[in-house]
Amino acid sequence: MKILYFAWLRERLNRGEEEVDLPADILTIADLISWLADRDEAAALAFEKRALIKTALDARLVSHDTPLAGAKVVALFPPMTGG
Amino acid sequence: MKILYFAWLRERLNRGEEEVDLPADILTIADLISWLADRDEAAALAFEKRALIKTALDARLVSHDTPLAGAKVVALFPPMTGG
Amino acid sequence: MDIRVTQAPLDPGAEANAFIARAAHAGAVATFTGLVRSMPNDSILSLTLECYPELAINQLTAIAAAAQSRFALADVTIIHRYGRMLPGEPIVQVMASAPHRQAAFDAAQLLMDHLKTDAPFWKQETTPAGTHWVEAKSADDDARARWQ
Amino acid sequence: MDIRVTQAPLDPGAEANAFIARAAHAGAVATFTGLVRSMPNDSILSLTLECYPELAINQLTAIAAAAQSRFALADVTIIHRYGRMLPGEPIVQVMASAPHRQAAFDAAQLLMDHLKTDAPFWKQETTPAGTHWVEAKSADDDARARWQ
Repeated sequence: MKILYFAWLRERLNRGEEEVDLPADILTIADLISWLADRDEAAALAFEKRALIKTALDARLVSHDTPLAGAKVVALFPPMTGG
Repeated sequence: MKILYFAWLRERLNRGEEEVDLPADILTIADLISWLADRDEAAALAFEKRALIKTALDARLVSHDTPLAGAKVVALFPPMTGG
Repeated sequence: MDIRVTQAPLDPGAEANAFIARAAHAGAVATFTGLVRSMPNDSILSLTLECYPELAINQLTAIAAAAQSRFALADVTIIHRYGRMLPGEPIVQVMASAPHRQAAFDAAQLLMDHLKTDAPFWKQETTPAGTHWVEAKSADDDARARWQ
Repeated sequence: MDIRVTQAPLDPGAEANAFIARAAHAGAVATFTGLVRSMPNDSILSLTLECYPELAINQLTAIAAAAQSRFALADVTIIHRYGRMLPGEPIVQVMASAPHRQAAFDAAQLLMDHLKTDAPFWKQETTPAGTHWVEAKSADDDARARWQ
């Protein structure tokens, strides 16, 4: 599965995207964020206030409890500031 | 004193402007409208619903009770429909 | 501030770019363009606007000054045409710039609501059924009243 | 409907004229143009917008479709740039046309209120003091909430 990061989340993790092989028990986006946060200190810090993190599956905005099954691209990013 | 007429008021009176010599007892715009309405049948009809008529003195919008003293141009016209 | 009452054609995009070039650093620009309408169920062949130009300039200047101080605008422009126009031609354009979008939007709406009832223009429509003066709408008085 | 997410420069006037030519017979066109701001007391040297283009197109299309059906718009356009921009450059332009001015104004405001919070762009400002990410404003959430 491909993960995209944007804005200060991308900067704090020092990467814009990565490919990951997920363990079988990672079922939702919330599970994925917890799993990412457990990998290293930078990630733990980046995902500290995880309620702030917005999420999309295959370029559709979704909530943290959305199942990952079947999705190819997950995007994680801070609140949007366009316009 | 010069009087300007616009839109359907101009059409009903069949003139866009005229010069008038006012009797000494015509003090306000309301007096002027009554005096004009008394001159002929077309004017009587044109000024029938006189509360509808908007008025300006020297290119400033004013109410019917405004004194004419010192003014050079009176304009009489229907409700505006610009924009 | 730029207030124009004119029989010349109006180029909405050229006016927008000139306004934006002057007001650019303010951040937010709201524009309204009113065109001669012609819908399939309400066909208009032409529209003729009569105008009292001296009073129109005075009234539009007062409306623009009120909007500028009320909404702390960086700049404001009103261009209002008169004479004969065909469907699709622009009649009026108002533009307001401000540091924040709500002020720019509110100003553009106030300008339009006021000039509908307070600026000395009179519309005469020519339709397949003939030519008639457009009646003043009480909805326009209501729209103006909400700013008081 | 015309939805564009682009790194190319944006010509507000040319876009307005193209939109007006298509939507002319509807009568009322409201436009909002957002520019890179730089005020004397809040100096910005440059603004860089990061974007997730696939999601931006999906979100802006959904916002435009919601506005079109809610306000019975004749037409709607959203153009949003990303990349690096200098003060005075346009970032975003929305345009809405309708038979009546209130619908056009309301639609342009709804589009702006929604895209501030729902479209995947992230602003990074460079000021004399350095470069920082612009924080999301609760005022923008409030502006969006009034349409629900």
